[in-house]
Amino acid sequence: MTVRVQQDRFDLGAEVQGFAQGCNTSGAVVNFTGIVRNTPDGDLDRMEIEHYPGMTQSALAEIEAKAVKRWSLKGSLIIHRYGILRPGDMIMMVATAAPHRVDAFESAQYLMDYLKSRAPFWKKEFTTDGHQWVEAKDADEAALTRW
Amino acid sequence: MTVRVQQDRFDLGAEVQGFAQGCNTSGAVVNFTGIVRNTPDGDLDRMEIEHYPGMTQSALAEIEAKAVKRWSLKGSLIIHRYGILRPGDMIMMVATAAPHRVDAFESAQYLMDYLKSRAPFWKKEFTTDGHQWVEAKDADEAALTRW
Amino acid sequence: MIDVLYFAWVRERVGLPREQVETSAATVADLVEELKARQERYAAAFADVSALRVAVDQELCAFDTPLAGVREVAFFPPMTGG
Amino acid sequence: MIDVLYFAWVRERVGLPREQVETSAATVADLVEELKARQERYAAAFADVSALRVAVDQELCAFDTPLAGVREVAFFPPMTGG
Repeated sequence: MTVRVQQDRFDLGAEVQGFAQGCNTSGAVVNFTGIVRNTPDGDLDRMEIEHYPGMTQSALAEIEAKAVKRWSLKGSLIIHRYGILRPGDMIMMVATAAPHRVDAFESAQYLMDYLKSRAPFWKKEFTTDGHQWVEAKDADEAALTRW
Repeated sequence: MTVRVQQDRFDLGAEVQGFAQGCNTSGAVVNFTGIVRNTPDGDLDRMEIEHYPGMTQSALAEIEAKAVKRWSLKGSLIIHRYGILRPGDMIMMVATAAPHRVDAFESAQYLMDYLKSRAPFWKKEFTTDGHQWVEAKDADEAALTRW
Repeated sequence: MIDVLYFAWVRERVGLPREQVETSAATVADLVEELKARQERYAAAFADVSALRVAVDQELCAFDTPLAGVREVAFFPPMTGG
Repeated sequence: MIDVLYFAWVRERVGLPREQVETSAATVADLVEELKARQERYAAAFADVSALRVAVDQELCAFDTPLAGVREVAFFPPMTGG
């Protein structure tokens, strides 16, 4: 049950390996990694991620605690970055461990759905032409209704 | 689009890191890792995984190709071990990469559901008391009906 | 005195990330009306409240949340984490 | 001549992993009947065909699959990968 909010890069391989080893009585480990995608035109210079320092950690911990309880997880990990990121950079990751695969998959999807719409992060894209805030998608809000 | 069937251990961290870096225009990367779980009594000595060498690679490649097509994946990876494994050892992993998270999650679940029931592997558990073949679960067969 | 925080384009429109506000507003919605009456930049930031979210003492809340005893209110657009 | 392969407990009951079988069976089901008639260990392995799966030339198939032109038939319990 770990939450980390940080500006620095994280080492995905080391994190996933360490998480899986620490949960190796669980049978099923799922990991999701979010990566800065370029625009369709390929003109993205950078993404700036702003967050709400006083709230971010506790909001993520609350989301995580709900998932841990609902799926009786053996382990969970959330890492989310803020600051300036370039195309191809990893933004965040979640990992979940459970005895069975369905629980590991569902809980990871739950974490992602809530992170998308309930964690206080905002993304601004800077292209060669200008900049704009990434808008929340109706589909992301709608995704919460299944839980 | 890679399938590897092997007796040797694999380096989960290096595989996931390499996969995500290779697919870093994709936005969303999902990884599932299966680990040898001990019995409820904690008396599992080892698991022996038998497979059908002539068929395994092609069966996995076929499952993967269907997932790649159905979800327009930007990348996919299946690694599955056979031979003698101990509790805590990693059995297999899948990874998928897509522009959006729903596709990465769904395709990884699809791969796992098909691997469970359509890839020619058989597991035998050796406990301090004896040994027995792991039986296929009705739930695993039923999981295929959703696709 | 309440700490009022702004994030993302709300921050950009208001022109600052946080300020202390002396208010007797009963609810968040009342506070919004007070702010809108202050200056054009607030009116611009709060023109469409349905496009905004609010956190009261770092918990997401509705706009009719009472402000009695509250230390911190934050306004921002829908979040885009993950 | 067809290569017949056995896996998992089918292999254990038959007592060998593979063998060449001279047969004129028209279908997989006919081949199963021929094998069962041979010896008790085959009868034990094939006692409940509903508990078995079959691959013909390395593709999963039904038991009524014709054997004309087939090189390899494999019998095994439901798979447990992943």
